[in-house]
Amino acid sequence: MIMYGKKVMDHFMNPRNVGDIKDADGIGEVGNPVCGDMMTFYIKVKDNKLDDVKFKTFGCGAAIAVSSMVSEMAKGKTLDEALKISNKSVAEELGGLPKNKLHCSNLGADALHKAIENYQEKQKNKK
Amino acid sequence: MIMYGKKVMDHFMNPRNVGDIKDADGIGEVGNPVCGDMMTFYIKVKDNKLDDVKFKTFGCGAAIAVSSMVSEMAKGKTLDEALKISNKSVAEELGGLPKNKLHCSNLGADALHKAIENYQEKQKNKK
Amino acid sequence: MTEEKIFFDNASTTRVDDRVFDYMEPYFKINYGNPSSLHDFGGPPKEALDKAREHAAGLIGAKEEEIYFTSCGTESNNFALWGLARASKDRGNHIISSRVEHLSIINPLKEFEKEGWRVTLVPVDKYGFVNPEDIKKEINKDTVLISIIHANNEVGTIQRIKEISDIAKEKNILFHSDGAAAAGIIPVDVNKLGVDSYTFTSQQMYGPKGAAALYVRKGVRIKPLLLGGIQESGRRAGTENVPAIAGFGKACEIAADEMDKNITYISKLRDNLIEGIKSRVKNVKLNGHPTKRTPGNVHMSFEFIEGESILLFLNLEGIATASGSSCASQALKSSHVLLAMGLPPTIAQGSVLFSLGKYNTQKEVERVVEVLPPIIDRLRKMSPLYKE
Amino acid sequence: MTEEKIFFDNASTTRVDDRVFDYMEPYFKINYGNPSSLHDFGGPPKEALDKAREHAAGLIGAKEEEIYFTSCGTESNNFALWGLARASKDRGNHIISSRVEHLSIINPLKEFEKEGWRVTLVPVDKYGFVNPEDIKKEINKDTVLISIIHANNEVGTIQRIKEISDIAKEKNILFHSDGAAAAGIIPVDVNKLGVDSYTFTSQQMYGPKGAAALYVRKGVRIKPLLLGGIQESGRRAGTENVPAIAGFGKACEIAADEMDKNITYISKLRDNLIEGIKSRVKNVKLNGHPTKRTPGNVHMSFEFIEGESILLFLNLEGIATASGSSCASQALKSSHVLLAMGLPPTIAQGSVLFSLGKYNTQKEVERVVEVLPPIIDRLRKMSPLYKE
Ligand SMILES: Cc1ncc(COP(=O)(O)O)c(C=O)c1O
Ligand SMILES: Cc1ncc(COP(=O)(O)O)c(C=O)c1O
Repeated sequence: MIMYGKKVMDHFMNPRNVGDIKDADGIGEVGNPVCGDMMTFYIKVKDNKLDDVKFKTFGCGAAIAVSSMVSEMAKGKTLDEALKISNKSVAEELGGLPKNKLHCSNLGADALHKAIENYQEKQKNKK
Repeated sequence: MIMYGKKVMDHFMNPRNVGDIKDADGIGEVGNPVCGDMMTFYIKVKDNKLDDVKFKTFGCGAAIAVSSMVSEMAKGKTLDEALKISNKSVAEELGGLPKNKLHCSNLGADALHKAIENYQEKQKNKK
Repeated sequence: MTEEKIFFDNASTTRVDDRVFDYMEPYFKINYGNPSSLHDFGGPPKEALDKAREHAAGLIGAKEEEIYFTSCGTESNNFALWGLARASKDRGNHIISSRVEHLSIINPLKEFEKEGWRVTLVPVDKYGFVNPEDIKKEINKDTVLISIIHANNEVGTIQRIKEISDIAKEKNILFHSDGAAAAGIIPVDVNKLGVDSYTFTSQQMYGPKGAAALYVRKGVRIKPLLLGGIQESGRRAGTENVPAIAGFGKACEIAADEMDKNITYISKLRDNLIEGIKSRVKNVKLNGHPTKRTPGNVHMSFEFIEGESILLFLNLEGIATASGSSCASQALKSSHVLLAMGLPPTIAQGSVLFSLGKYNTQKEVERVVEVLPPIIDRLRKMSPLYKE
Repeated sequence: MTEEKIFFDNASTTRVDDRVFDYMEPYFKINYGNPSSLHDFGGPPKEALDKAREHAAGLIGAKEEEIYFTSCGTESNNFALWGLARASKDRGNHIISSRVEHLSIINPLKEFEKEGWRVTLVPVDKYGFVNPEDIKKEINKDTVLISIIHANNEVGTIQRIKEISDIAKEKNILFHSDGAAAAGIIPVDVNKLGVDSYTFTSQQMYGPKGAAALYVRKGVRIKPLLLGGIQESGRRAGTENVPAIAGFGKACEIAADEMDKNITYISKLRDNLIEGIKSRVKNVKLNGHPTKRTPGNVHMSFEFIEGESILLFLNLEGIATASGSSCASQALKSSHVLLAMGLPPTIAQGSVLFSLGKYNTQKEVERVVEVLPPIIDRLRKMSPLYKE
């Protein structure tokens, strides 16, 4: 049986911040359906802070819970703080993940970081 | 479980003609304890007939039952008739033997035949 | 959970039939002897083995002395491959099998390759069928063994075993078939199938875990896998698992008796489930062949979403299913069967296997048909691949 | 039969403990799921496996992740030999074992020889002891594996495993011990014994048939014997026999808890039986070591007569025993253990093994002591070897 903890199950059953942002300031996409999981993160940035974070995820229970947790952890943080969200901290916040699902926590943090980088890239190009 | 039939068990539990004959006319011994079974048959001959037959057996249930059956079959028969007692007929008379015990029926007939031959040998030497 | 739990995962294992359990129960504490013993305690266990052998043979049209009991389907398959191949290694070193075999065939074959054997896995079509002609093409003078699964445990496809065995026979090549997902479920006659050996297992037919069998045609040379005492005529050493084998025998007897009834009943449930889902959910696909499939197999792909998350939501509703998605597999690999059938990765990832059995009911089918659409909907709304 | 039957054949298998049976029962019809399943039906079986692993490890002082469940002692032994030897074959091709191993060691080793391995079976003394020095002498640069039985299943001799494992360790050679007749019966600590792998089995300790284990020390490389799915961390494929493994775990727990009590109780019965027989029957011999033997083992030879016929007469009295005579063996060979100990053939042929267990009583011992002398007498009177 899959050994997801209570917190993982909560985020899986009631994921926070699901959806997309039409006029997102940054978009980050990782994974692909071939390897099982795919996540897209959308961010709105205001005063160097993550004003809004949304995601869409194709994947297993852990992937969905991780996405939800990452979005919640990121919201309101400065970009620098958000970039420090690590897969380890995500797994910890979720109260742990089964060993063979730990890679999912990588994906979540990566997708967020990609979205931030995408935003920063755009800002650079604007200048 | 050992699958001895009713008749085998009867001869094993109540073997006929156990013992030796002090002044036997012929003695036949086959087998040895190394291979598991050993039988000695003793005969008394009168008017070319087996007047008395006795045996001693070291061996398994089948070996004891076979010895008993052979002695019973032989008693009263002429020497020629007795020599015709075959392992097959012994097994049949016993209502069959488990496959891996069939060799025991060989031993019984062989021991009897040896006793008869021993008698015949002696007779020859007397002449 | 308020509602009764629904077990739609009969392909992974089955509930033990009450009659089977009652039959095996005395062999734990009363008739617990060792069947090899010469004393009376050896009697009832020995008789139980004989009876089980009779029923196991009866189920597949074999003779009793052609049945060797093992501990599981995996052991039977390993035994067949190693035993037949090693007994034939003076004749060649080539084995043919398919891409849709169970791992208990695929993984030993990988080991064979490491030991110098050559292995060819023939492809399958989109329904999962092996084309007998493909096998014929691969045969060469070194081919000593062909192994093809009878009914597929994932998508339920039933192979044309007879056509393949005809080819094997013509070329004088041994032919094994893995019938773990077939025997007890669909009619099996090893003589009509023309196989030299055949795997079947208790836990797929309402018998206990821990017992299975390998049929080996009389006269076929096979080396034992487990060596030791001379149990099972010296072909499978080890104290026999008497209660499980007794239960397996009983399960075989019941399966044979009630085969037609079960097939009719379960097929109807299956068709209702397929229709029910199709009528309520868009972008679904039935995997495997529309008709040439085992009675209880409903293997469906739900586009744009991933199987484990469907399975989890169904589980929250008390409904037990399986999935061929990589996330749902302990090895984190998509089902090799689905990939061999050419399913695009997203479709393979979105698959759910509902496997029905004789203890399932129409009410359960209806409940699943009702509960499933909102789950699919919810997950699709979350998916980056889905556009409304 | 009027009297209660007496089971003095606990070395061949044991009655399942009531507590064990009650514990395993729910896994047939209620918690029947497959432990690999992701849904809730997979939960209780998975937990049962975890718990069983904990107790199995606990019984022999191992860590949980060092326990691999198998189907029987024979499988564990075959797994250990093939798995360890094949994983080490780049280092050499020589195996050392002894002449008093169980057939599930001896017969695989014969197969090893056919495959090009060299096998040395060291001799034993009259008590059945392997001399560690004999092993040391046989070690050469190609030696990769030593396998020595812990407690002998026929004569009960307990080997000096620690001394042997010290030698193996010094020479960096893998060391397996077959503990099927030891674990659960005498205290076992794999770390104190210093073994790299260790076989133990359920049906010898009041657990069900169909479950056993191989302990493999962490870090030791071993190849799987059964390949397929990744059950048992990929080292033993096949759907787990959950009820049997659960019962095995319970049996291990009980055995550990009640070890001291059982040893005291059973040893007393054993000694009373030995004394009783010796005082009533002449020309008997206790085989094996007078004190370094397993608590329930009474292996005696009755001169001038043959074991199967003694066994049969005892059976007619409702008393179940075993014999090392060739007639009593299905292969029609005298026990290789007795011959290795140098017993003259007549003595080996006249042997009877009374193996006592926790369900036996002093009353049963007394009954056997009473019933046996006339049987021996009767058979001796029938024997051509006996002179009064
Ligand atoms: C010492 C020993 N090793 C191995 C075995 C083999 O066990 P099984 O027959 O359960 O496979 C036995 C059987 O009783 C045994 O006594
Ligand atoms: C087709 C097929 N073959 C082999 C097996 C292996 O059986 P087991 O896991 O009982 O060893 C299975 C298992 O379910 C199967 O479905």
